[in-house]
Amino acid sequence: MIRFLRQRCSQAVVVLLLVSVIVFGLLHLLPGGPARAILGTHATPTNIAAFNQQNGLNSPVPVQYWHWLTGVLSGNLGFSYVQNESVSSLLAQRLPKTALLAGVSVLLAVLIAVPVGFFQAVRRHRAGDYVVTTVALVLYSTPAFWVGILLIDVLAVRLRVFPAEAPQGSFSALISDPQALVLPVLTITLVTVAGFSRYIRSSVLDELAQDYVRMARSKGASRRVILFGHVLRNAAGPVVTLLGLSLPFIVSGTLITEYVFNYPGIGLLAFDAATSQDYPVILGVVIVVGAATVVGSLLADITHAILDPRVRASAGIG
Amino acid sequence: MRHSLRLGLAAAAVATATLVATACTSSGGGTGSPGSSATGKAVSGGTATYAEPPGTTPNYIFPMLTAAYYSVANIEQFQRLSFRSLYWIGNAQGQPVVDPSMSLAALPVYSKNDSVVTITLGNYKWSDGEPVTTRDVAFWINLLKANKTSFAAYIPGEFPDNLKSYKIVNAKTIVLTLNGSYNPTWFTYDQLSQITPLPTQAWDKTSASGKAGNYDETTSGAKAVFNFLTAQSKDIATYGTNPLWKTVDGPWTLASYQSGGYAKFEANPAYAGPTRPKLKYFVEQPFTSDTAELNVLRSGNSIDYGYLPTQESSQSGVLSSQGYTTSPWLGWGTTYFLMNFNNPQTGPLIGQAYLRQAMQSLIDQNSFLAGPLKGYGSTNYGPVPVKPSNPYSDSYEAKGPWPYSPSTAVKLLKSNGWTVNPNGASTCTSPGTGAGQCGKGIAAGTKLSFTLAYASGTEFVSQEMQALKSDFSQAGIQVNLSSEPFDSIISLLTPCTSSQSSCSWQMLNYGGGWTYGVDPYPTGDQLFETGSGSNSSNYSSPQANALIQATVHGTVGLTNYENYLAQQAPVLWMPQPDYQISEISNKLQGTSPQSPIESLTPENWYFTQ
Amino acid sequence: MSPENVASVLGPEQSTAEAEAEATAGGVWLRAFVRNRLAVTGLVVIVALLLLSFVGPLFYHTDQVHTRLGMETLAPGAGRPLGTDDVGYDELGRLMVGGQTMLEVAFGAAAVAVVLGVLWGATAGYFGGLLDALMMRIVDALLAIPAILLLLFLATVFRPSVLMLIIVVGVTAWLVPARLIRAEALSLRSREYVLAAKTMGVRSPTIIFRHIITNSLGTILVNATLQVADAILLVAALSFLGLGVAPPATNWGAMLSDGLNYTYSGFWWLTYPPGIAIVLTVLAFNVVGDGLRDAFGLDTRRG
Amino acid sequence: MNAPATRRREEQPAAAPVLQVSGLDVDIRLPSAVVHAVQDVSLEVWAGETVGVVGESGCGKSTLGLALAGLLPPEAETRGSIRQDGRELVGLRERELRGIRGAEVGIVFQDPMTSLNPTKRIGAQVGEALRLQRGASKAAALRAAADMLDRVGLPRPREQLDRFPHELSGGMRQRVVIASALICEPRVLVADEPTTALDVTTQAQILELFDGLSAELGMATLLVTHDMGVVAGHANRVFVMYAGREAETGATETIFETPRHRYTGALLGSILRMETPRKSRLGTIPGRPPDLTAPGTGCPFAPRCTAASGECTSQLPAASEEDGHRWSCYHPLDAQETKRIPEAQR
Repeated sequence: MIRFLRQRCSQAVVVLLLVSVIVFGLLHLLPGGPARAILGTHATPTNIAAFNQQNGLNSPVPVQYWHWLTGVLSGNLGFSYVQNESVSSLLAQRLPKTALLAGVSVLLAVLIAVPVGFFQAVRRHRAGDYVVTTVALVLYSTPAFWVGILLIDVLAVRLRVFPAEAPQGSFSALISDPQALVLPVLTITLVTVAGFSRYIRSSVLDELAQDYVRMARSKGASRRVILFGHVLRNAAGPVVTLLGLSLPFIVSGTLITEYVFNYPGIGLLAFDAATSQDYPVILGVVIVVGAATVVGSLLADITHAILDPRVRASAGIG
Repeated sequence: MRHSLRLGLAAAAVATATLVATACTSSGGGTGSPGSSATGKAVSGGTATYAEPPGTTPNYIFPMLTAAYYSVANIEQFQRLSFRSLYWIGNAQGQPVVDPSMSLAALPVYSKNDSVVTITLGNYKWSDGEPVTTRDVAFWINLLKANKTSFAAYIPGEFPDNLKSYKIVNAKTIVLTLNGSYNPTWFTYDQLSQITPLPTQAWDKTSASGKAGNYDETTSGAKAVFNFLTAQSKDIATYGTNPLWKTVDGPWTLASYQSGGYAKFEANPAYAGPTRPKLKYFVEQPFTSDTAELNVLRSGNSIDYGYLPTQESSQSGVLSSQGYTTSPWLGWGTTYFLMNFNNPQTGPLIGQAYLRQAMQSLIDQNSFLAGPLKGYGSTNYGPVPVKPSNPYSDSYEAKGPWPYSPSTAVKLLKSNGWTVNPNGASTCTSPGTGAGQCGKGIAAGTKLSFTLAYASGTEFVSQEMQALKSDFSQAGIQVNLSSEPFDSIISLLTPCTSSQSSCSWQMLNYGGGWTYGVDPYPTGDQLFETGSGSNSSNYSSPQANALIQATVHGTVGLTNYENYLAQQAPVLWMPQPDYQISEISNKLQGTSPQSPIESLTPENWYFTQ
Repeated sequence: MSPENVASVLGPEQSTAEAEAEATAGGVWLRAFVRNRLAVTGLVVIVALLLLSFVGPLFYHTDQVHTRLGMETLAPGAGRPLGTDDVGYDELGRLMVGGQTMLEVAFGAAAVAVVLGVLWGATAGYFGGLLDALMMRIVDALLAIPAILLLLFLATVFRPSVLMLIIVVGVTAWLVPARLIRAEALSLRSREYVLAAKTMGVRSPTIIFRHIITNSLGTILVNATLQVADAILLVAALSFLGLGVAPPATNWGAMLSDGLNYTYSGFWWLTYPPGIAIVLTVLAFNVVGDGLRDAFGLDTRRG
Repeated sequence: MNAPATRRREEQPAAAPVLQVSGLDVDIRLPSAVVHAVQDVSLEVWAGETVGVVGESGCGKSTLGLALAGLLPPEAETRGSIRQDGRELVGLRERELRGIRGAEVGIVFQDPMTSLNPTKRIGAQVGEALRLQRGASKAAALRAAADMLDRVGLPRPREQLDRFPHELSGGMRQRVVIASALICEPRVLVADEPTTALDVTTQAQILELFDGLSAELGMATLLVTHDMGVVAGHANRVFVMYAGREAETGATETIFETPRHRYTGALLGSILRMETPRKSRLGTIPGRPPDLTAPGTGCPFAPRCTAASGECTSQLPAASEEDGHRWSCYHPLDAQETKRIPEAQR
């Protein structure tokens, strides 16, 4: 296990470094380079030249990278001239809100998708499976923003059950108004459940086809014992891995949902930043989400290893 | 999405969207002003929530702001709630004129052939109990003199460059000596209205822990104070708590603020103006999109003062049954889009007045008004709009010299050496500079084809541009559209010469025009004078320059200037959309009139039972 | 029931018999696919949408160049089966034009993604070792960045056009195929015929193309199908965020989000046709992809 | 744990077989076709006796094993009769079958690598049947598991309880599988290719273990295999299956010395071509087993049989019987032909 952890963690560090290289590369991809990114679109060529001089942007690229990286590691993600605030402070305000939205949605998605996926697998190729599969596929195929707007149209405007907008203001205002979280959470959950349940269905089907399931049956285990005593834990491994890997997709869904519901999280931050060409913010979000994903998949792998002793044993895979 | 940005001059001048007239013919503030039909008893207290349209969120509190932050959202709808300027634009009839009762000072007195100005302050107080004095005016002037290039509204040659000296006569009277004679209207409206007295006793310092002094009296001290206040203003997270921003002379104090533009104001009990706030709180809430705002409006009552996206204006009836009143808000400005006179390929074409006039004749303003704008706007054929009602516009602009007429356009082209090729590209078949020929710099075979980049995100702008492309094809003028985010469009807006790569754009429409906020007296000295900072299309006409100078230095009216520019079409005039179609809760009263310079005065608002 | 499911139910014996029976008939996967009614329906839907978009305009002529203000947002009626849009274009004609853009971008992006991913994955998996580790860490790093963020960034740097969308979406979507093909290549490279080719001195690129890629065709085809579906959703999301193609060009995503501006005005013909077109297309490609995967007998959890 | 087993044994009249199968048909419905996997099979196994079921891949022998253990998939349709100690198993509901599986009928599968749940500890897996069938406590189940692991010859059984399957070698795992199948001391044990995945030495050890246990517990053991060598050493009787049907059955010596069915002969003959008989696979008989979805009317082996005549392809041969030796063939092998099968194989 120790060896596994060491190996997996060093892998994660390499990936994180590569993420930083990519972000740094993006910074340099911009017309006008990092100076334009940092000073904003209103910067004149003179401003840019002065900035480059001042910040050593005329030095060799590796040196620049090192400076930038040490800056990022010490929490300096730059300043947003558009928002008039440092990127790290913006992220600090917005990140908890997105974490809440995505966290609740994903938790809910898992809580729904696991039984649904199990149900589908057990009822494979019967009416119940077909109905659920169809619903899941249709949801999966519908653009998230449309799902959100249809929900608003029906539940907020016509029936007036839930507010059409996420709570504004501080984080505490957010959690003090759980009603207003319902629709955004529901949107992400619906879109996510669709993908998750399909995956869990296959995952459980794969497990059900395993010899050990037949072996358990041969010992007189009931379906319940087989599902919960045997299959659950084995199917959980891939599901946990899926969770780790789907973080970026969930962030994408969250971005759209935040836009639809006017939810002040990092997705909205990134969107505003993109439309106002506020590059320090976009790149800040990219690096934070990237890091979160890497850490997320690391945690997922560790959890997988805890669930599945084989993984622990075969450290050094892939 | 309306972008009520007013960008200043320094980097990329230009202002934008909004304004004016309404299709509705009612007087003043449009239809059904809620204030006029009070339905219940006024109560004090409560929180009124105002919806900020996308892209109009405040994020800068120090009133002496740089170009990047220079916007209606920051000035008129944020800073002015707490920090009042010497002269308040917008009277009780919703006209863009000074309202002395709301101003910190009485109307100035001009003497010595309009070269000396005497200003007398009224009895206003800071929230810490100190009176607002001429020292506070001098504080602003000192800061500005030392840091003028950092102030977005600064124009070389204008204030404070045109100020020779000032003299504090007493706590209430200050005398400004100018470097020449100026049109008093212009000077009051376009120069003095920018002066915002600042609390010397609280802000004249160089560090948060330092004591306030008289640092501003030296240039280096003034720079240090400016840098300190600017740095504080960049610490957005402390807006709600920083004691600096709690010393206000306006009716509202910022109580809390979230990045992204959420602002909560608390009534300032010490406000000494004509109307004290009845509401306890005033909240500005940002929205990502028009749809998001409408969703909220449709689904409940959390917005007291919102707006209807133009394309959904048919929802007015439904909202009215939900307890909202529709009230078009007319802004003071003009709408147009730009053609680049210095573009190496198309500059010579744009330089020809007949071609600009032909294009102006192809803009079907009435269709645009009836279609994309759903009637919420008015035709606009020149730099000075007809609406809201104002003392400056001329009847010539009411119909304009170039109303929609494809046949006029075709005639203009044919009579100037072009072979018109409808649905294709017309070609120049008679080059040369003589009468009836294409004109200077236009070779035989030149085709009429332009690229037009417009700001994405506003439904009616996108509709107008698609229709315009279609209409232009009737005279064989090809327009290739591309839509880009607002900010990337305005980043191109800077005067350029044909050799610069930044001059590669041919036509640009950021979806607005000019809001007369900095310059409520609409002289055009910033827009159409050769070389002026916001003359982004690089228009240059000696005759226009002369007409503009006459409005600034003389006492001549605006008529000659505005009519000449309407006729010349240095930009393509577009119908003027209303600033917004406000939807105001029937419970919220006192909201009329809506300010022509788009400021908010929630101190006049109150809830009824 | 798919063959591998039969196999799992029956254990080794019958599945062998079954598989052998099928093998004798030839065209194993084609037969299995055709037997999957859902997948065939999906294929029919795709063909129908392609015909609608690319062949439809030949029979149903509409003016998609000149706007008709005054004729905007008209409800469906005689001569305009789906009404008109917000500048007076015929909505059905618009649906065809938008479908062309959407499908071009989706197919193009899927092609870019698959080609890039296959080359990358096959190379990494075939050579293995340090090169593989490095190449796959790069994939991991890129996967950690949400595609939509990357797209938001790229879309502000490059102007939106069909080609730009193809490249940008393709460039963010190649990671999954890269991973899949790499896994295939890892297992294929130790096969006897690959080893034999190696000892005979066949050059690596040749082996990668002839053996690794050829033998991964099933995986590639399945993934390409799913890539098309994902690209459509991504383009729709981008259009919603205002980063689609410029008018008068359009795509279903842009039409849908334009229509959503009129949600409360009740102009259903502006949202449902493009919306349903998107859902149907994505659904069809997913179903076909699943069908192919079953037909090829691939691991259900991959791709 | 011995008490209930002993009681059961006393109740059974020694004169009756533990397992009695008669006229068993198993059809498996696929969307495209019906596989007639087992057709008209009858056989008996007595307490302490081991019957070897042999045949090529696809001959239905594993399906037979699954049918006996009540583990057929829902797609399968069973007709005929399977009696265990006189109780009819065909037609029982899933719930009732559950009480028999593991308790009365144990099964050991081919691959010990996959037959164990990778995420459960050995002790829990071995003791599972006891907990399910007898409601034993966790501790009691673990104790019994350790005993059973000891009996199947796993070294240091107590230490193994907390280990995971991947920590064990293949042979050890198969012992674990056997232990978990036998923990309730079932009356019938179906061993489906129990040694195929193991190396030769381990194979021998495991098979000896079976011999010992079936005698010790008085089980009726069905040893399903394709390996004639395995059958030769470890089965009392042999049941040769072809295309889902009985081809020939009888005492092991009889089958090996005087096989009558030509398929049996071919099976025995095929061994000699292999250098190491124990590793022999049956795929070396020319031709292919028939398609079980469309059985013909004649002898299923006819297409591959060198002696096939017209009647072979038109009608199923009736069974002939002689001292418990039964075969279905129109042209049974005679003594001359039998002699050509080398002595080493008999």
